Amino acid sequence: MSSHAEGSHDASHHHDDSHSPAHYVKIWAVLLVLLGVSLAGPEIGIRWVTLITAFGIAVVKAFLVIKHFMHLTVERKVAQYAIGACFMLMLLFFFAVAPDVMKHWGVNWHNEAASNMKREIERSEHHAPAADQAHAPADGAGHPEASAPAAATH
Amino acid sequence: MLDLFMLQGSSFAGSIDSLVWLVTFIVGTWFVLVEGIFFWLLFRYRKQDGVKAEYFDDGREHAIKHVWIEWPHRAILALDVIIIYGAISVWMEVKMYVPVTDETIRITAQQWAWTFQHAGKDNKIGTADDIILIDEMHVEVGKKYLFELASKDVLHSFSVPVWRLKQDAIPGRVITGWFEPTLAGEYDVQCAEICGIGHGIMPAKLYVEYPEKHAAWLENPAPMLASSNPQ
Amino acid sequence: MMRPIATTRSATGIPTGRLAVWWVIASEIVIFGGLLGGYLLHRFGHPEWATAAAHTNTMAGGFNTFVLLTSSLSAVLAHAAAEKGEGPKAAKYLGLTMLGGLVFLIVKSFEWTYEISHGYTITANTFWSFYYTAAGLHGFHVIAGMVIMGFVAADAMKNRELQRVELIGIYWHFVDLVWIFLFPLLYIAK
Amino acid sequence: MAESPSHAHDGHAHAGHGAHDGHGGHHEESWFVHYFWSTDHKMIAKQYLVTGMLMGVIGAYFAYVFRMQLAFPGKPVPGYGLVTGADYNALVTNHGAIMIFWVAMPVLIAAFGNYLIPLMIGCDDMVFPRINRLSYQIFAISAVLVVASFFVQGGAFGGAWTAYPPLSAKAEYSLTPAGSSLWLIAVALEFVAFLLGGINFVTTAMNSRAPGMKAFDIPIAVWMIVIASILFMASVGPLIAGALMLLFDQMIGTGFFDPDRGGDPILWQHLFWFFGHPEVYVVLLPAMGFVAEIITTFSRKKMFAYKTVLATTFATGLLSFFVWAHHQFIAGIDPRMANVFSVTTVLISVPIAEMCFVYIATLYGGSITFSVPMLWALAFIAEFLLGGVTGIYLGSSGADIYFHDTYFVVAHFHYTFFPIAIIGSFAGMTYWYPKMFGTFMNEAWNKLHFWVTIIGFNGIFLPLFITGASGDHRRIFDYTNFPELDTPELQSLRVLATVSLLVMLVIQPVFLINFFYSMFRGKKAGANPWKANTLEWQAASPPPHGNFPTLPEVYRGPYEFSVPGRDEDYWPQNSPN
Repeated sequence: MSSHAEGSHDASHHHDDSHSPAHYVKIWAVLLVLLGVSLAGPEIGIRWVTLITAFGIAVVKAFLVIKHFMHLTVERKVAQYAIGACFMLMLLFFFAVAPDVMKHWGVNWHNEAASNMKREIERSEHHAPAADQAHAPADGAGHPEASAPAAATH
Repeated sequence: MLDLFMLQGSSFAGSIDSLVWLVTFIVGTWFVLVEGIFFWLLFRYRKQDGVKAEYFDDGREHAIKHVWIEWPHRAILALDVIIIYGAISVWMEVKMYVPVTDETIRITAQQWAWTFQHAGKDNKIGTADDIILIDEMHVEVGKKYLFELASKDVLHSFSVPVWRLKQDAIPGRVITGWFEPTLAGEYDVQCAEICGIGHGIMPAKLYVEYPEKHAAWLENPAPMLASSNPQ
Repeated sequence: MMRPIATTRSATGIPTGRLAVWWVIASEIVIFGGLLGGYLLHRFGHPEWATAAAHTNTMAGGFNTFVLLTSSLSAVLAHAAAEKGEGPKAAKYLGLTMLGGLVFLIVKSFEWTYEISHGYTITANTFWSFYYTAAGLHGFHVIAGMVIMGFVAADAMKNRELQRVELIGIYWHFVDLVWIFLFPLLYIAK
Repeated sequence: MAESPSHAHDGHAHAGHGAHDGHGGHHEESWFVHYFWSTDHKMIAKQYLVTGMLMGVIGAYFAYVFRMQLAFPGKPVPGYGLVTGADYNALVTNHGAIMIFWVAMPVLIAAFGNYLIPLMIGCDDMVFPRINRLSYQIFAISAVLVVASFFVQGGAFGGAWTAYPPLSAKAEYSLTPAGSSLWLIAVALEFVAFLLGGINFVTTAMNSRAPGMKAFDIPIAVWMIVIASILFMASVGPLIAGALMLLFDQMIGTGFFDPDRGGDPILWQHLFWFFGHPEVYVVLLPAMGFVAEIITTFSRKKMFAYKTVLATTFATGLLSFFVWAHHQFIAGIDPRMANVFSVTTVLISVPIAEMCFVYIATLYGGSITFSVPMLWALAFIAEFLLGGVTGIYLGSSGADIYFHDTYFVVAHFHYTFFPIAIIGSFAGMTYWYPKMFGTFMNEAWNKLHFWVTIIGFNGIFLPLFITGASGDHRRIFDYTNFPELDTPELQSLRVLATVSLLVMLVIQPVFLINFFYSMFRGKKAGANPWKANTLEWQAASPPPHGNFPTLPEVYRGPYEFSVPGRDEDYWPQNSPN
């Protein structure tokens, strides 16, 4: 059930090349490249590209850090199982709670407050002047919003 | 088992009680059986001078385990499946499958009172002739009702023990359910989810009337609570 | 303070300190998991929050990611130096890591002041509540990590308790990991 | 500003300030250091035990007050005065919270965990003594905070120990602005204390075993406490995040759980119960561990199917993460999810039932002496069976529609919590008392205390099963408002329950006096008064600092009783022949 690749099973870190400073700098460089890609991807604006670049690469970066920096993959099985189990529990929690919190209607119930909020905000967006709309570049240049922040209701 | 303690006032009360009987029967026999064996072992193997305790090597332990642990284990698993089947079928009948209903009632809970919006003579909710009463609900025996439950502030729970009906009211949500009263009379509505200091003092009155009396009530829906004469 | 013999034993083959840090990381995963899980559930439930999320400063987030990744590099270089027994060198790298944490916090403080002054406060709407709570809890963990790293670096300077350099390194990489997931969730999901 | 409930991190990488105070010997410790600033796991255990017992007295006092209000509604309660709706809610809320977080967990996990783990696995102390001391100090602060929440403006928090928002989130609904936040910070600090403590327990038990002690030579009590700590650490996280969100809702005005602002009260319920259900197994397992030690010692018999006990414990622990929403069947979750959780909840009865069968099978072929610890351990099994059995009613979703939030539920979880927290603790205290204090408690007074407590306990909760089935709802402070519940028969049952509580409370000072008196005047007890095999009985009573003159080696399992061909009917783990 270990959620990480089967690293070499030597708990003691003898000095093979995987521990030399040069190796770490190489991994760091790869991480920076991935960061660049994950920043560039969303600018294209295509939804699935953003998904792949931003979140997919985050998982790859996470794996690189876990394997090369934290050496979890070469750690004893019991530590890997503990970390993996806790991560699985969070997935369990997410998918078990999703039908109630993520969705706003189900068998014999309807989360009206959430649906009203969505309709209210979408309506307020159509009327708000199109000029300063969300897709203006996010940093710095956005001048103060004409209306109060999007959904401050009270 | 519940019918010993509480009247059965709605159509699905019977199926909930039969489920409770099923669980009582299965679980009761196991309880009596295990406690019996437990106390018998205590008596049989109490310390007697000159008698040493036994030592089970792996072979003997395995033999005992096979008979006294694995078989009960399988039996419990099988009985659990029966209980699960019973529980889910009752749950779907009461909470998931809503039959075609004759009338709708809108129930709103708030800190420390219930508001019931009856459909009125035109039998349609949301029209001018709706009858809105505080802490008082009038229904007709034998009619299927759809209720829409909502809360204005905190969590409450619409609970009618006689009907075996209980559903939490969540602020921001409208939760629907159904009931069909089968027993005329005056019953209690209780709040079953803590809702602040008035949680204990927000009962409501439930009048389940025969058709002609219900029709009479529809004519002049004066709140019954105001008048002192109980039905 | 005489250390108990218990600490020296290692029936699992993992030194006691590192085993404890793995358990700390496991309990932190469930804490951040709960918070980010709640956030994700609400983001999927409320696509309209994207307009609010549009006002987050992606460049600042990106730069902070670069800063944390670099500080992770210096943390692991500190660990490599500590393994070779070079305490002062490890302490220097730990100092660099702490500097990275400081830069991260400074960039974040500018970012937050800009956003708060523009009315996007924690009570503006629930997106901003999650934004400040998640980034705030992460920031708190960065500060806590830097404090402990200060002590470990002080010891490492005198070539003492060098195994702790690796331990605080693992914790720091975890804090970097949380940011690696926090960055796309808060800054890119627009 | 409110203390941030997140981690106090200075303990993380156990940053010592270097061994600056040199070779701090423990012989010339001042009185204050010995009792209040000690890093010895045995002294920290006693600190937890005494704090737990003190909070137990407070929790029992709350129970006395609100049970008197239920039996004699409207009449001022002697020793408290008139109980209003707000008072009642605050008393019930804090009775629940204190009994679980400040009595069951400290006594069962922290006190016995701290005392037994190093001794039973044959090492001199916990791996991180200073973090151990820090965890008690954070725990003591949380205990002070929860008691202080009664004396703040607006009174103590009254929204049930589950603290469901919006009632707990908004002061205008709960009317206890300061009480709610103080209560929440106290609970969050208690979690931090047990996270630090838990990490100490798990690391010590995993790494510091005596040489020769293989995994299956570890006594079941240690296994249980370690698995309980792991369950706690893996389940409390989301609730710590939830507590932070709720604290911001209360104090800053964010809208995490406010439906009008995009939040969702159901999210808190899931965060709470994801922790809530593993939590009840967190307190159950240590009690099961003590019972295992005691029934084997007093029936002079090997633990039946040691590996099965471990297997069922792991199965129960794992399954406990899949059952939490049975607390929310009718609380507004999607009915389809209720079916899933009903299946897992009914199935979790299988491993627990099997564990109880294995315990009972241990008695088969034994030579049982009914000493006081054995009486408590046997009472645990007998009472817990009824608690477990009545859980099936609540686990099957169909029946839970009626039973949810009635006194049937209250009676069910008292038939599980009382054996765990009270009977389990008394079993542990009377069994390890000779080891902790080097003297015996008075046997006769203890037997009187046992019988009166057990009879009193059954007298309280058997009637409550009936009132619950008759429709009595929870947390209602005056049933006269409900005609169906205001009947003489139900009221007489409530009075019977209250009288039984009074009987049970009256006998408790007998134990307390016996407990503190015997420390100084009790009959001296040797190192191994019960002739048991586990390592703590091979050390002196009470064990000196460092526990063993020379740390023991282990040659066999902990339950080699009545081995054929030996004259002695016990075989200590560390004796070579």
